Amino acid sequence: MDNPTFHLEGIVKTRDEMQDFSGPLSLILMLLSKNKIEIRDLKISEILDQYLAYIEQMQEMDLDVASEFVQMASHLLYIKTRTLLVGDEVEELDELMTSLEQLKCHDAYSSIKAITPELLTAYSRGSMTFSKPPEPLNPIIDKSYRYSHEPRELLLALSSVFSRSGGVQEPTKLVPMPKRIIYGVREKCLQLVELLRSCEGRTLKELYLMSKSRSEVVATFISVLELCSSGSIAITESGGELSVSLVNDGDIRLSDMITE
Amino acid sequence: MDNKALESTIEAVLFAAGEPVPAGRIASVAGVVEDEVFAAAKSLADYYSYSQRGICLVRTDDKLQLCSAPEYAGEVIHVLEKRRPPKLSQTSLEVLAICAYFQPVTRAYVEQVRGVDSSYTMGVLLERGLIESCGRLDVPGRPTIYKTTDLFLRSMGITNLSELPKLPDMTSQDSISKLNGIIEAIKAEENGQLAIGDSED
Amino acid sequence: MDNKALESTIEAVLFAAGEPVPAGRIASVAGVVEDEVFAAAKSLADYYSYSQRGICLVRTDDKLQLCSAPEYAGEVIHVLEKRRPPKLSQTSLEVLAICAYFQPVTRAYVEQVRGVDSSYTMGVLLERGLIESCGRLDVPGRPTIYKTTDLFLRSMGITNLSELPKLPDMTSQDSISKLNGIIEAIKAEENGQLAIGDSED
Repeated sequence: MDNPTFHLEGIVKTRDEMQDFSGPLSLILMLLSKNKIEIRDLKISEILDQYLAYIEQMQEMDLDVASEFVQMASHLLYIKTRTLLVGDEVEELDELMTSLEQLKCHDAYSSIKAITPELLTAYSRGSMTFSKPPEPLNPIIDKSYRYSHEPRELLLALSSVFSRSGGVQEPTKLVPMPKRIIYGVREKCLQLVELLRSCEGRTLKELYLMSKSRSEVVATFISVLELCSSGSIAITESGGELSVSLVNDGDIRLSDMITE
Repeated sequence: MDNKALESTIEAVLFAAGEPVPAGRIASVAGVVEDEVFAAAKSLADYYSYSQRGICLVRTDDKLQLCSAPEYAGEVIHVLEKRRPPKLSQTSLEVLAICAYFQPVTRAYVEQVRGVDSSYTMGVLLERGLIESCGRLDVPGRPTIYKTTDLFLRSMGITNLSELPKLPDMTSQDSISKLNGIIEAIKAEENGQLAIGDSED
Repeated sequence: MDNKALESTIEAVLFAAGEPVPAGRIASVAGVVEDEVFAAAKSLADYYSYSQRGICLVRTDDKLQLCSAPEYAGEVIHVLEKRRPPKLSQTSLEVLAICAYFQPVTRAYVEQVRGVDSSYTMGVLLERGLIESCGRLDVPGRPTIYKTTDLFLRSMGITNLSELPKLPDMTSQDSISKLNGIIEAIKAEENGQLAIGDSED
């Protein structure tokens, strides 16, 4: 009899369901499984002795078991006794069960009634707190990224890009790739305005000569064009030289509008 | 984030939320552990109460909430023309207590304990947000089961259910002795039956 | 009612209201003149601001209102925001990886590598602060060029770009298998399973 079978139809359907029980019923099952017999063959006095020992142990551990005890015992008696009794005796048993249940409810109700004044005192203070409606959330939501990643994920992403394109072509052949960060026109514009503000009357040639690289010359050239078209600077010719000067003391509001 | 900043952050978040906010959510945004949030909330709550401020900080389970202080309830009710929170009748208190101490409970269980129909009172408590349904019992009829809410904890001035006053043990000596009598009777009967059965074999 | 009690009353009432309350209403309930309410409200507002509390008191005309302090708006939104912003999609990760490894890049370059239009995804990454524009390329059309941001470094848990795993020469024939080899090696290293035999390969 290694695998006990439980004849507890209506109470336990499957073994899985047993996992959900805690308290009296699970205790019955535990005790049943310890005995490793069918409930029909169960010797109830043994079970009761075991159960009483368990209760004693619980009481030693100072656990509140009194009401559980009543419930548990009535279940045990019910299950066992129904298998032994017939006819009127079953009815008697049901009456007994009902009376035990009623006793248990009566006890619970007495406890509840005893505690209500204390609850009323707590409630009369606690209920006088008011919550408030939620504030509308500021609609300007900061969308900056707030998750963290492993650098490896970038390589994985690249790998999937390159596998999809069926190999790697030299991309620079089709689209020129910048070798380094070059001068932004906007920055250059601001730089030129700053320069002209500190020292009026530069020549265009001087501005180009100040550039350290070809790309900076290009940036200066485009910036001068931008600033001219926005009316922030004026170019005048005198003695074969082109001089650059600020208009409106370098009102750079217009050049501020030069964005990407 | 230092303690002062954490307290102010908690204050701002709870104020804006109005409703209970899980401390964990604040912790993850503030970049601290949950316990630090609870500690800061405790210090803030103590400050409110010590300085007799108009607001108070309530903790229910792992959630935090700001509320107006009960001391100023009268003025709040007058100025805002709020309805005074209704007093709980003895009936409501009993039903609420049964729900609180034996939760989760079915309506049938409450009625069984009280011995009278309690559906109206259950409805009142549901409407006031002191109890809420929390699923159905897996037995025929699948009755709804109920538990108490965060508002219940706040209304009782407690943080969690374990802080409820201890329920007195009113298990009557009567039922114990009655039960013991039955056990003895069964034992005797069982032995008797076994004896008869044995003899028949 | 002394000043302290008046302040706390104002605090409690404004808290529970959650919206602007006419000072006159508070004054009549507290049994003081309106100016006393304004004076107490001013003192309360100064205290909130001086102590850098999470709430602030705002007066508009003859009304008073409590609000969460704007200093903590970021934290408030992060905690209370129901919908969390989405994590990067595979597409976004791909675009980000190209930007990270080949920066500075133009949109056209990203599209050439991926073979599909990527302007929407570039916009998403810009909005989320992971890439930023850093000038224009000096070629016809002057396209904007992009680089990764400090936020990108933080999201990847690195302090500078040189800490990114090295990319093999992607122009050679077996570049993809080399790349996959590197990914496997990193994975193994993370798992602490790098066998001695592997290093001889």
